[in-house]
Amino acid sequence: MPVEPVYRAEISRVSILDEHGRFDGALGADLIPDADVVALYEHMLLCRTLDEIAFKLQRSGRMGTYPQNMGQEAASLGAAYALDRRDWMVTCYRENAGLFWHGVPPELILLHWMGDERGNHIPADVQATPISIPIGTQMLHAAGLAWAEKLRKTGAIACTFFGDGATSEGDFHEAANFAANLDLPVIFVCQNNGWAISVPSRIQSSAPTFAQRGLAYGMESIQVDGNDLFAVVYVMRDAIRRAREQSRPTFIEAVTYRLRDHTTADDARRYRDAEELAAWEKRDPLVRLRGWLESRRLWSPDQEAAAKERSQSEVNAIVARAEGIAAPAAGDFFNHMYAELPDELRRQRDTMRTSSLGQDPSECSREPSPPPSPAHAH
Amino acid sequence: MPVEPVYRAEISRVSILDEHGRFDGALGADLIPDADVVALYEHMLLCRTLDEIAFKLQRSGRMGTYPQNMGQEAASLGAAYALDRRDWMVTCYRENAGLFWHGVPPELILLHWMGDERGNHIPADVQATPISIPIGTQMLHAAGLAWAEKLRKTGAIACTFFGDGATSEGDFHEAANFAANLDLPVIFVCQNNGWAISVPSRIQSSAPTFAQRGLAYGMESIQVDGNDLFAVVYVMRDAIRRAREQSRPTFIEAVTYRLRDHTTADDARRYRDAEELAAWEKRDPLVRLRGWLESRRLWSPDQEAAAKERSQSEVNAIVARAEGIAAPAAGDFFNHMYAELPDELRRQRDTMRTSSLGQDPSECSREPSPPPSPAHAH
Amino acid sequence: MANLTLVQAINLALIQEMELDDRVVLLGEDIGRNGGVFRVTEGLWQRFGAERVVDTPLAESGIIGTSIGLAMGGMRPVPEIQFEGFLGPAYDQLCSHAARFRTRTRGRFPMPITVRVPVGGGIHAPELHSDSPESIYVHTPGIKVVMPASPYDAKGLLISAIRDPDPVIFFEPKRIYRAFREDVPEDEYTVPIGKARVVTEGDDLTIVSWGAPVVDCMNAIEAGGRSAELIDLRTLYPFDMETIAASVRRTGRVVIVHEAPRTCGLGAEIATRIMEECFLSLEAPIQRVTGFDTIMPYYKLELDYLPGADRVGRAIEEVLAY
Amino acid sequence: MANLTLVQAINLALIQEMELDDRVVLLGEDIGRNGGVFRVTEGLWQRFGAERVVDTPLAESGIIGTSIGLAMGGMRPVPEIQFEGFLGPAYDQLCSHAARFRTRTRGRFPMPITVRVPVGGGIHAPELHSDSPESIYVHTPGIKVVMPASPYDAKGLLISAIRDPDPVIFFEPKRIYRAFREDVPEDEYTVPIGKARVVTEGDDLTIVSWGAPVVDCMNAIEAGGRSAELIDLRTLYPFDMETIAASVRRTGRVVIVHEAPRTCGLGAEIATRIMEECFLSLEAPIQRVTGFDTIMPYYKLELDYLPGADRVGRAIEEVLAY
Ligand SMILES: Cc1ncc(C[n+]2csc(CCOP(=O)(O)OP(=O)(O)O)c2C)c(N)n1
Ligand SMILES: Cc1ncc(C[n+]2csc(CCOP(=O)(O)OP(=O)(O)O)c2C)c(N)n1
Ligand SMILES: [Mg+2]
Ligand SMILES: [Mg+2]
Repeated sequence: MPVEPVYRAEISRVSILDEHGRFDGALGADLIPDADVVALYEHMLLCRTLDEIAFKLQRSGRMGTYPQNMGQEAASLGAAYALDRRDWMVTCYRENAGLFWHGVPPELILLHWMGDERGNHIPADVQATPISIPIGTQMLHAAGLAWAEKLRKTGAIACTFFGDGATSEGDFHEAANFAANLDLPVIFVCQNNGWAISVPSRIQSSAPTFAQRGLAYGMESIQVDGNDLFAVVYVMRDAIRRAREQSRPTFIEAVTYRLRDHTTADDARRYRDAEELAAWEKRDPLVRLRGWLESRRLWSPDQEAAAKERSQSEVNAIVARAEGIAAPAAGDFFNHMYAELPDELRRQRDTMRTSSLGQDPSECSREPSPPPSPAHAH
Repeated sequence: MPVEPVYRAEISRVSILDEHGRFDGALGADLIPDADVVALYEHMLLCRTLDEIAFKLQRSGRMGTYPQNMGQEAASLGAAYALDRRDWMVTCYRENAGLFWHGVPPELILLHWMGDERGNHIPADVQATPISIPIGTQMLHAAGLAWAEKLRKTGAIACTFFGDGATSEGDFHEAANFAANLDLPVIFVCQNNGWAISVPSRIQSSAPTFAQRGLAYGMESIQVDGNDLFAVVYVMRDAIRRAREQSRPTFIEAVTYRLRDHTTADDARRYRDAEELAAWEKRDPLVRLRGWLESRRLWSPDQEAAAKERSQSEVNAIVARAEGIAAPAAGDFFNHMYAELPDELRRQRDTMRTSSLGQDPSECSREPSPPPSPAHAH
Repeated sequence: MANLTLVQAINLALIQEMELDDRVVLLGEDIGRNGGVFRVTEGLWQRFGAERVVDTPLAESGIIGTSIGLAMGGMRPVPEIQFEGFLGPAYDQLCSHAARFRTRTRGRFPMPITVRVPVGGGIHAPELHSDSPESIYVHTPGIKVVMPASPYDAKGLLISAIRDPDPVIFFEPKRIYRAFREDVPEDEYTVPIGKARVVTEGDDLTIVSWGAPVVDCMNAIEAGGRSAELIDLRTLYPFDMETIAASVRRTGRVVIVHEAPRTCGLGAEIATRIMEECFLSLEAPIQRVTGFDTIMPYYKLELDYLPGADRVGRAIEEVLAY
Repeated sequence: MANLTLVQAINLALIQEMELDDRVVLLGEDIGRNGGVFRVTEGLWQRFGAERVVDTPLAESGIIGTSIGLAMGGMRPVPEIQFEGFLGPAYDQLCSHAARFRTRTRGRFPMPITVRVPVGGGIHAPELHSDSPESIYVHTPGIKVVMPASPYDAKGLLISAIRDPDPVIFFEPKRIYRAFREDVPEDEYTVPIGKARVVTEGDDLTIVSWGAPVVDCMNAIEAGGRSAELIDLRTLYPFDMETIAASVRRTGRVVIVHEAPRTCGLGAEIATRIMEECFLSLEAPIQRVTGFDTIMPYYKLELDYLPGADRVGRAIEEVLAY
């Protein structure tokens, strides 16, 4: 045959609890125990409260640039819920909800945005990498982590998160390609929130879906309503099985939306239509989940009020912990450059205030400041 | 619907003249005038002769490392035949056949492998970029060239060639993504020859085809028998139409095979099975085309013998031209660093033989050596 | 004559070069409708259209790699890399390709590309948004490197860079984007690439700096009251050794100030060149006041890292006391 | 004790470290069945299997980026980059990530990665196969840079690098891969990172070099008959200033020799450090014999570019004549 089909593929989209409150019992029943849904909702509330307070901290000069997560809580949280504690979360900066659930102390994330590297000192028993600022770079680290776990036969896997914009970077491609061809147990979750700062997602991909990026690698690929916690858990479970049992990767496009500015340094009104925003406000994952809970009498206005209050005071405590960590000592950035400080660096450190040539002794601190030992998040 | 298809795709494979000599009249008739098929076959013969002689030049120390093209002549030649002279060819190093057809003087390619940059001075009226050694880097240049032609509304397009290995590089991904999302008139031709030096193509992609790489970008994508000149011309014409009329890119996987070592520095017996090689020798594009010509009485053993002799003497002349170009002057590498040589570089050049500090005048040549002015290839 | 910030001066230069030469196209992330994250390209998308002010996919290698193709195809691309930290993914296309195309093709494919990049620390930015990688590119043959320290120079140097037939990295010190204003002619003018600027004349010592630290040097001189000749290098490659050497032969004492890490920074090259060319004039070791051989810290400590006026002042006293 | 080439010494070190520590895994292009394009990993795939000697997809950023993940996951990856020119695509993962992970996580994620890279010119290779980019990485905080010039050092330094808890770029001067043999102990031993080697002792001048040019310096000294102290730096960051300064304080005259381009090369840093620390001992300007500020030419002219024994010899005479 002169023209002969040699490959066929299809991308599906999964939705369980849609924006109108319709719930698919076939897929959704018994997916998450009711008590867990309540806990997950409360966690989302906490994260949203933290998000709002972080915004205010930035505006009042108590924190640097901060990227609000609002509207995207369901995707990373659903993923974290489906993962084991032993699995790695390798994220960028819009996965607070999932990271906190996975065990990253929220005050560390605040500390990071307060301009302090100690915010990246993830506790040793939490399998997460720090927030990744340079776009598209962390997926390779996830592939390598998954590879290490495979070599060490621990059964653990890695799950990495990134935006629609990140899929344009070459490193995304290399990560997916390594994962597919070397059979690495890693899950790629793309949070397609419609925008990369001011650039709409169609500039990142003019294809009908981002999910089809995965087809290039012969990878199992799927699109999911990223504002639907149930659907996210559903596709994650499938991907986790594939990773753990077959050591094969999965690409998940979670369709969601950034309800706020890109960061506190941005003004989205310069480039985004009010109608688009309004349409997505109706798809808010919190509102949706609350509706589901209420319709099942698992949640009441009183509970809501109480939970909000709890969130508020919990976040206040988190902020207090973050702000309570004393500033690092002058010259602390010399420490941890290497396992052992080379002589020349020691000289630079010890004379940083007194001499450009370095013949003089220093007034600066010589010892590394210890990482903060934060209380755990949940 | 909770699980709903949102995208479907299919990759086809095109073959017109297959390895058993079967010819598909529906697609193949009137595709290439008989006289052109003869000319194309003779051109392939010339290229293969040059390839063999280049190998010998390397073995006898008259040339540096050289990558033989043998077995892959049809893909780049079919593409070049379908392109206009105004279109750009942006290649790596296994596209001699196409480059020579497009107008690149063969002695320049030899000069390049003889360790002389002047082999990259493509004549001003030839739309080709020099051989690209660093893998995967040239496709972005092709995308940019296509973009420039689009901005300048010339109607010209770009066609870029690369190997199966090259599709693993992040730059491939970025080039394809720019082309798809910015609507650039560029054609991506992947010569999947089964190997990247010693690494089999399944390490580059574990998917059933390389063609499906293009699906990631929503790009028209197709697989073709790369040893079938007719089929290559067929898919190229389609891609050229899409580029010129719709300013849309196409991804073409040309399935072929490297019949020799990766380069003269390689020994493929270390990693390749003899049976695999034997199977592919039967699919040799030259043998196949000659069979077709003979079956149509367009070619005879006498013509073959005469053409071989012509090739031989033509290649001898090419080699003589390449070897006849005097070595560049000492220090020639300073020239062309910038449009105007900065003072410090002038000082380095003028004292390169006499002084490490550069206070002394030089014995070195000061003027740039002119590029060779070679006779054209066809 | 208008009283402009550095950002405004660059914006004006871009407008004027785009008006003058329709081969000039801008490409980058968020430079279109949004006018750039620092608003450097504010209004240009509206004025010149989406064909000439192009929001690209989020891919720095792609931005530089397609700029190479655009240049080969007869355009004069002016790509923006959003922060100097994101030159990293573009390193290969910039240093192995843009820098080499002219010479590897013996002049057949010149590369008239101007890569605009905000650079340096001091604005409380997140990680990889505050580095000073200029020495890397100074060490890379085939590229010119420019860094203005004033609005006037920014406009004139950017116009020179865009017109230059070779690739230029145009570093924009973000700390002083809006720090002060200066009279900038409305007409087009050029400041030549390769020429330093003597900011203040003086007899006791020579200070060489570039970018935002030039302002720190001015403050240190004012505070210390010494007669210092301050040279703003402006072009980092090829740099103006003539002006430096003439000054050092007169003063015999030198302080070099830069934000980049010390080891193998451009300060080392300048110091070595001074030693090579003014050996007998030197009355004291040359002092370097620089960033340290550490990662630029997160912002709580960034002022510790940056060579501020204090450290410059101490170096001046040290070199004079020798 | 075996009489080995540099390639063989490296091969032996890899075998021994892999035997000793099963966290050590090799990854790269063509390193498996084929044993590497220079045959450095010859026999290892057969010996340790495809799980520990891994042919990766053709993607350098992927090789370094996954090495970072492997290191975080408790392994000790030893990636190979096939030629120094292909460090370019890996630049960002190497310099913005591997180099920074320890410090940005305050020690939580150390990066015990050893990146093996053949380096330098002189083997008639095609473009981007003959460069000397070491200064770029010396300037990049958070990385250690090592370059042996002899089989003995190659084995001992590679073992140190693999055991080092920080990222090390291990440059292998390909020109001398098989140029000569040396007695190399069969047992494991380490050569410390950060310590130079005094190759020949001497009184009239100090020569500092590293990698393949060390051999050119030896030839120049032999030909010229001067009493030169030749220091093979071996570790380029952090480099052994103590040994250099001690020698220069005795000789007062210095020649520095490297293949990399001159401007902002490591030679500049060493010269500046000598001036800072031995100012009063210096009796002549320090001479640099280096590659030029040009693209490394194609091979017809590569010997013009490389600092051969002739140029070193002339510099010796020049610095002594001053
Ligand atoms: C390599 C790199 N290039 C550019 C930037 C600047 N930048 C920060 S966020 C961003 C957009 C990211 O978009 P996306 O990946 O969709 O994530 P989102 O912010 O929408 O969650 C850009 C361009 C960066 N941080 N890193
Ligand atoms: C960026 C880069 N990495 C590595 C190499 C070394 N190298 C040269 S050719 C080659 C294999 C290329 O394979 P492929 O793209 O399939 O092309 P083929 O040689 O099979 O035509 C490699 C790894 C290179 N030239 N450039
Ligand atoms: Mg986004
Ligand atoms: Mg191949």
